[in-house]
Amino acid sequence: MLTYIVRRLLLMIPVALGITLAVFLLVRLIPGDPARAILGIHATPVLMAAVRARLGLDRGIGMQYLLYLRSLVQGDFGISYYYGQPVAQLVLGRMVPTLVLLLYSTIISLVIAIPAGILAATQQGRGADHVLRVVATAGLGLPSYWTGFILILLLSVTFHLFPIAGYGNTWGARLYNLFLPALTCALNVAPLVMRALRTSLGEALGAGFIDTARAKGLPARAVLLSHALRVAILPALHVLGLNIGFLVGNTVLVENVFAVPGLGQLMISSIGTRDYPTIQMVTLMFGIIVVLIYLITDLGQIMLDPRVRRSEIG
Amino acid sequence: MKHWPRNLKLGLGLMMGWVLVAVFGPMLLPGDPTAMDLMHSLHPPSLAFPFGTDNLGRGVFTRVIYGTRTDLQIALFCVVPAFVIGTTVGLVAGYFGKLTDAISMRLVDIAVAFPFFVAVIAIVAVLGPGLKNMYIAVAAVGWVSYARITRAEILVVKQADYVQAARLLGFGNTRILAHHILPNVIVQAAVYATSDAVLDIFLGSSLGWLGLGAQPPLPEWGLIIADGYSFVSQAPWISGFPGLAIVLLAVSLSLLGDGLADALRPELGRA
Amino acid sequence: MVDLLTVDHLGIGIPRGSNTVALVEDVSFTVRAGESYGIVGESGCGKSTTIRAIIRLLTGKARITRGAVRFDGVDLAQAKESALQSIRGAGIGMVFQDPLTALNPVLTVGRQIAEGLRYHGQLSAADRHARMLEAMRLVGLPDPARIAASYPHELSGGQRQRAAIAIALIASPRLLLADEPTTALDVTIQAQILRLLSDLRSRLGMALVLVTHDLGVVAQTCDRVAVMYSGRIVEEAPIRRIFENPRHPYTVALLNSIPRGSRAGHPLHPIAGMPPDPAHRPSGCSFAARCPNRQTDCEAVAPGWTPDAGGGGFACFHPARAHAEVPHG
Amino acid sequence: MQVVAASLVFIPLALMRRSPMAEQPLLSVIGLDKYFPLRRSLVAGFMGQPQHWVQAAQGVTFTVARGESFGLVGESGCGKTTLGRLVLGLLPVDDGAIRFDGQDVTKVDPATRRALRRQMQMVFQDPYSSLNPRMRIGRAIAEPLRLHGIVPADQVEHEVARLLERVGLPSSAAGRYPSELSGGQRQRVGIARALSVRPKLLVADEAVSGLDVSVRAQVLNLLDDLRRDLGLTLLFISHDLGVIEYLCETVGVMYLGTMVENGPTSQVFARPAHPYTRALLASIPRADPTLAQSDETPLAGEPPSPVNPPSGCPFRTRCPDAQGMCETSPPRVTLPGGRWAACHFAAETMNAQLQ
Amino acid sequence: DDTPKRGGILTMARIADVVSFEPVVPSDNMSIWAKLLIFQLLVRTNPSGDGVVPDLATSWDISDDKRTYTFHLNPKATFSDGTPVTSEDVAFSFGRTVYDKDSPWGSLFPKLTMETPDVHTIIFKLQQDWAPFLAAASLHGAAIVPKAYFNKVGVNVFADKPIGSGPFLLTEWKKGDSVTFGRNPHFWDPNRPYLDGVVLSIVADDNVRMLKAQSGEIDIGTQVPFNQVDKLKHASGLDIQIVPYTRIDWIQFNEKLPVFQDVKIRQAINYAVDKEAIIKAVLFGYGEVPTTFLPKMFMADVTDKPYPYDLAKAKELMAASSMPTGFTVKCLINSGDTIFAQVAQIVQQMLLPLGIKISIQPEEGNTVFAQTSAGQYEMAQGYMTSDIFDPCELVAFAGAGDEGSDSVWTFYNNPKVDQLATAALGELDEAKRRGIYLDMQRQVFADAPYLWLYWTPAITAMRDNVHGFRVLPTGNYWLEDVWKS
Ligand SMILES: Nc1ncnc2c1ncn2[C@@H]1O[C@H](COP(=O)(O)OP(=O)(O)OP(=O)(O)O)[C@@H](O)[C@H]1O
Ligand SMILES: Nc1ncnc2c1ncn2[C@@H]1O[C@H](COP(=O)(O)OP(=O)(O)OP(=O)(O)O)[C@@H](O)[C@H]1O
Ligand SMILES: [Mg+2]
Ligand SMILES: [Mg+2]
Repeated sequence: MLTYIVRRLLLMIPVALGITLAVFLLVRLIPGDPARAILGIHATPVLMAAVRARLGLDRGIGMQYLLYLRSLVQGDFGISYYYGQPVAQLVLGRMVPTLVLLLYSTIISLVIAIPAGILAATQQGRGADHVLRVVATAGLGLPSYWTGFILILLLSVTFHLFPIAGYGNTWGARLYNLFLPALTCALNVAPLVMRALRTSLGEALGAGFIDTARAKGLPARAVLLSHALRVAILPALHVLGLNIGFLVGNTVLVENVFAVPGLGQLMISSIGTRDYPTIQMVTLMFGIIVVLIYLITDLGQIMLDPRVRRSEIG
Repeated sequence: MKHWPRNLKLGLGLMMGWVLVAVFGPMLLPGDPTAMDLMHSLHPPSLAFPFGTDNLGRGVFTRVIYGTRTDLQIALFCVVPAFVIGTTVGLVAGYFGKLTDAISMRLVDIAVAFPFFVAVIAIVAVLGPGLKNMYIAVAAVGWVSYARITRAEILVVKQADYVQAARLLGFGNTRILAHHILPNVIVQAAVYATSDAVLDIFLGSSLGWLGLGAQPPLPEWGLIIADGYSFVSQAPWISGFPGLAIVLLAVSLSLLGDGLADALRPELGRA
Repeated sequence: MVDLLTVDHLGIGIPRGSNTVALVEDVSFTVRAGESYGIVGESGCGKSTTIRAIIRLLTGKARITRGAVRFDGVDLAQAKESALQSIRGAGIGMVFQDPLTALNPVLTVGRQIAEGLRYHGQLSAADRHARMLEAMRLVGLPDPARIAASYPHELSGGQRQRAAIAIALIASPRLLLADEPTTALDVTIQAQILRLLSDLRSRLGMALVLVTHDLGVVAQTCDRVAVMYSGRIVEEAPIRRIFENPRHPYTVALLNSIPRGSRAGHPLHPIAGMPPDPAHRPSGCSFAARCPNRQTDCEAVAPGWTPDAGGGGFACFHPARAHAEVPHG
Repeated sequence: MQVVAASLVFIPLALMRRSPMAEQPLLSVIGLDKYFPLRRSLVAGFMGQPQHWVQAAQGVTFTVARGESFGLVGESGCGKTTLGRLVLGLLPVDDGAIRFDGQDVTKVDPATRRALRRQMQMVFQDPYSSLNPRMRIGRAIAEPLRLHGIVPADQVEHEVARLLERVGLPSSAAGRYPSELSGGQRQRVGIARALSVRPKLLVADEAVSGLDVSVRAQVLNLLDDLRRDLGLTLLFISHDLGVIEYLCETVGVMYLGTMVENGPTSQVFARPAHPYTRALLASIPRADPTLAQSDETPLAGEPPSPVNPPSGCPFRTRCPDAQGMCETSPPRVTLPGGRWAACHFAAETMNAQLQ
Repeated sequence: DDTPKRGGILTMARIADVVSFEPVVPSDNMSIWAKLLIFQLLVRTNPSGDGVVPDLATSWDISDDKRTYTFHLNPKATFSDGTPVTSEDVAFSFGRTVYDKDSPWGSLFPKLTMETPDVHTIIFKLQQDWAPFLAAASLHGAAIVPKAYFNKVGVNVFADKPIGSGPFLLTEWKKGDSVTFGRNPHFWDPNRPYLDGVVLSIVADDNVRMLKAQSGEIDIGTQVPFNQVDKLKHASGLDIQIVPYTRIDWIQFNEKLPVFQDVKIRQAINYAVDKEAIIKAVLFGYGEVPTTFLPKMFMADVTDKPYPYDLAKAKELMAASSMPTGFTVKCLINSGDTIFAQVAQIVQQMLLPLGIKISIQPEEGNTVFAQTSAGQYEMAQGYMTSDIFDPCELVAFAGAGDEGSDSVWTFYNNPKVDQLATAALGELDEAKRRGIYLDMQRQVFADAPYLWLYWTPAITAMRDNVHGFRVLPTGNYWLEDVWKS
């Protein structure tokens, strides 16, 4: 297991390098001048040249990348052009809300998707199945900022069940505050998981081992939960893992609506201010989050699936 | 045709309906989707304005109908390039394996590491807002899924006896790829494309909201929703109807996808 | 011997559109306690459907349309799900065709075997574990403790099939239904499994219904055998009679298509044509179209059951000639 | 056609020295080795852990005469398919030679190999995966005809109908998709497709294992007819001894990547010389209830892992007669009747069968 | 009950985060308005936006030649770390504002010298006549910081952990989420502030910010979207405060383009656009048609309405122009700005009768700014607000052609305007100065380098238990008088 993780982490190195290069180039291609953004309306050519020199923007782009890599290795992510502070400090502070939001919405997705998937799979082709599928598709297609706001109107404004937006100071308050944003994200992801589960559970229920389980005289519930679901959950989790990128992207929007001080909000605002070091690190962090989540889901898969366990780790 | 699964027939029918709306709807409607009438702003739905009007007095109905064109276009232009690039890469990587495979899969790994949405936002920020740049951004990152799907399928199909048979019969690689492998792997990608299209419409409307996607006054559902967003409680019809349209299109597409998947199963399975 | 299982005019159908397609029609047979009963026939003739119907584990939308399945005096065809649950496993054990898919890939083999006891009787976990090891030893699985902790994919085909048999046996059923238990296996392993089934039967006094398409397997394992064709039993007889004096032309044809020895001595006589689609069975004898003995009456009505002296019977108007006496060899 | 295999000498060098004028075998396989690398992790590679190999073929040697039907038997996983694929050139060999029609196909240039390969075709075990599900039967058969210009373009359709007829299918089948055919019918299509390029050698890998008894009989008869009518040579791979006994004049018995016994089928089956062959024959359920069930106890245990084959005789771990000397490699014992077996006690075992 | 009560935390939601508490540099409103809670100025803008009132300086003397300004500092004034405020600190702070190389404010001040005869007195000696000196002294960029602390920690730390003598002190800054202020225990007035603290949280989404105000999750929501004002006015427990604010919005023309060198075309456009209609449709009536190129502020009081909606006249001008049949032009707008997107679409329609076809080019905000300030645009969205009440800052920025900004990069350059602007700076007589500015504003308006659209007020939603809150014309708010009941 350990060697497997080590191997996966080693494989991440070229990927991480690729990410840094892509991020670096991408950010440099954004039109607009950070010097001007920093100085605002008071920009004069002299002031701007000074700022550029201070930021190292006057060097060749290759050199800039090498310098960037060198400082990355040293754990130095640069100083935010906008806030004038170490980016690392700024970005790391924003990771927590985003990670919490991600985890939270993953849990909510599963809480929604698993029963719905079970219902749809066991009722396949019947009324409940059709209704669930239409609802799921609707959840998939609607923009999350809009559903988020509708949820606020419904659950916060009309029924006063949740705070409207914000993050909160204590963990309790945060979990309470983040419920709606997490739900909003989950509404986009749960349908994907539900559909995957519906298919895989449908398949699992038709598999030979289900007959074996029933032939043992197990009650229907035990057959469903401890046999069919155990197997069917794996592809569903795989789909969840594959769509983490989508979920992560979604947080960008949702954080904006719900005023969650996370990476997504930071990303949008630093694109606005051409805060290169910040954009670089945010995107890098997003990349790392996604890669790590892939790793985690793969590990989860391995833990849950003895078939992969051996072939992958061997 | 008579053996087509019900989902497929339904999905195709609905999609055909959408295409008809997109093609003929604007011809049948007298109104201009961008013409403002400041005297009639924020009218609730009525006979004259079936879906009401927005704050600039434009008929939401007219805009939604015209928007069908834009949104079908988004679905098409986002999906097709990603599909073509992705399946080609997947095909080549999966079939030839070795170095080609290793290189393209590392590329895929990198592209996958960027959350799709984040990457699209970043790229659009680089290229400038607008649908055209959104298409470019989606193509730049969206091919990855197709490449993965196709490659995974190929690795299976490549081993199939009928491909081995084709080799034995002395067919060249191109022929085997085009006639024996492609038709059998493309389907999974096509099924995925239907759900990808839903995702792209979602993306389009979100980018519209961030001001990076379609630009006013272009009638586009996501943009109409965004326009109506600030009026949700006052004039819910502005964002409600295009929202409904998105849901309906999404349902049509997913029926089509499910139908395609159903249609292909019995053929592959053991009859 | 007592009748343990009586299948009585069983019909199984599947709804298609507004009508029902009959997969199995009018199947009757009896299995006595401790007996070994074989069902043979080509692929698709309804063997699996028939024995799945016995413990009501039909696939898809297939349903019992008529008839009764009496086990121990209970009509399983009418029984409630709860009643079935207590009979499955404890009264009737079943081994499914494919050992690869018959085991849950994500659960340990031991757990899957022991699980059968959980809902039958009140054994403690330790007792269940002991019984599990015992059952594994019984089916000849080496090193039970290790194998119990393994996952199915870590076992060979033969080991998996043995595990599947252990699952079926753990609650000591009086009847074992085995659906092609050896088709997926190597011959040497097949021989092991067949030997095992015979041993178990004589040791535990358990009745066996063995479904197969391999006449060789039936010949070595069963006391009586039913030949199915297109959803019906066309002939039933004690094992030797079937091989030595087959009466139904289909049985004759089936025996003729088995390669025995080298080509020179035994030319193969395949049956021309294909069995009818269950949805479009002819009104007369289903085999008529392929039958060398076919006459006009065959196509008009389906032949009824003709019992013969040896306790079996056949459904044919123009059967093969009966030998006066079964020769001994 | 009478078979000459019995007169061949089973020594590779001698075999190669034979003048080409003499009845040269169509196929001779000499000392063929094939090992598959077992996947290992990157880290393990870094750490210098040894690479494991699956032994799929080891020193396999045999010849198939023109027009002969050679049967290859053995348990699942012993390397039969691998051997078939090696012969067809679908897998690269690690060592050894495969002479087809006098040329070593492992050493020819790719173009020649492509041409040679067309003379060897394959009928696959699984009739469901051997046909492209999205290609009509007619096209599947016409494609090679057209591509290689085997018949003039305007006669392709006619040829397709002829081939279909040859394998006992109506010409209307050309318009169907594989999913519309039964297993036996598909298998015939596979045969027709293989015949389309007019091969000399047909490798049938478990070509009838998936079929019903009656359909199997049809296909067996068909293969036999083809062999007689077209002079085809057949390499028939199966684990069904009944079928081999019926169809093949010569048989090779494989165990764990090695060939353990080879000779005329009737003799081998009547008096097996290798204990594994003996066990195999004893395991066949005979469709005759009057035959007392063989009292030979079935082989104990499972076949050993090909990753870790036993030293010496690969069969010794399951062999009832194994002795200390079996830990050294068994000799190839040449037996009367053009037979050999790889066992120290081959002669004794064979003679014991006489009683 | 009108007597202020002590206690309570005021929560206020704004659309963006503070960038920095560096006292001089930041020019974004979120930073400016937040820093004014912790720093004192020498003097500050009065609520009516036409003069100054005491802050750190309790009184001041102006010499007759108006070249010497003597400020008397509040002796009780103390920084939140307990050190008293001295004239030394004032001189240090002003020194940075006036002379520092990073300071953008140098041009607001004349050449001057500072003297600190005692700890509570500071004297500014101007080297030239400089009418707006008091206004300049009220600039947020001239906030008073403790010299010793500043020099000790350096500008970067100070920007993150500032110390001032204002009513509040910074207690926590959760970037991207909220800025929290506590009461300054050393504030010179022991009775004030009434509040125990202030939380400025960030809620970028307009809808959500208003819902939070409505539900009482926050006390004050700034920047009420225009379309919600009427609705919120009727919301229970909520007061909507609408006050004049120094902001003007426009679409600017790039005069490097030949078409826009033609004043007739610029005027025609100004006539052709019905600003009333825009204000009604987009701002829901919460705006005014500007009568001058400056925001609605001190001395920006041209009362003749120069460009009423008059399509006939516009057509006439157009016909007489260099492009009588019209032309096609691109207009850069900020892609995230939904209000302006609507305005642009309306303008687009309204100019069609003149044959002017606008293609709207939305770009991400920074790109708009970058392209505009580089002069690479044809038409562009723009707006400005003033940091001080005196027009001199904006006149230099948006009217004078010889200053750094080339009249907001319109490249509008009328020597007469420049001349008047310079004259106004040195004109010490207020009436005369007003006259000069009036002339100048009329001139700029006649030259029409912009399409002026509207003046907008500051609209704030606040709970009805919040008392004493008022947004000043400069956009900021002093919270020491605010209390909650
Ligand atoms: N759930 C079902 N839905 C539709 N058709 C079914 C179903 N179950 C069985 N059948 C059909 O019923 C017929 C009998 O099938 P069954 O599996 O009983 O045959 P079998 O004799 O066991 O064949 P095999 O030897 O191939 O296992 C077949 O034609 C099969 O296609
Ligand atoms: N491509 C491959 N990579 C690694 N190992 C392989 C590969 N192909 C076959 N093997 C291994 O080589 C051995 C021989 O396999 P092969 O398929 O030739 O056996 P077989 O005799 O045809 O078996 P069966 O009767 O099951 O078809 C097996 O252990 C198999 O797992
Ligand atoms: Mg069956
Ligand atoms: Mg094989």
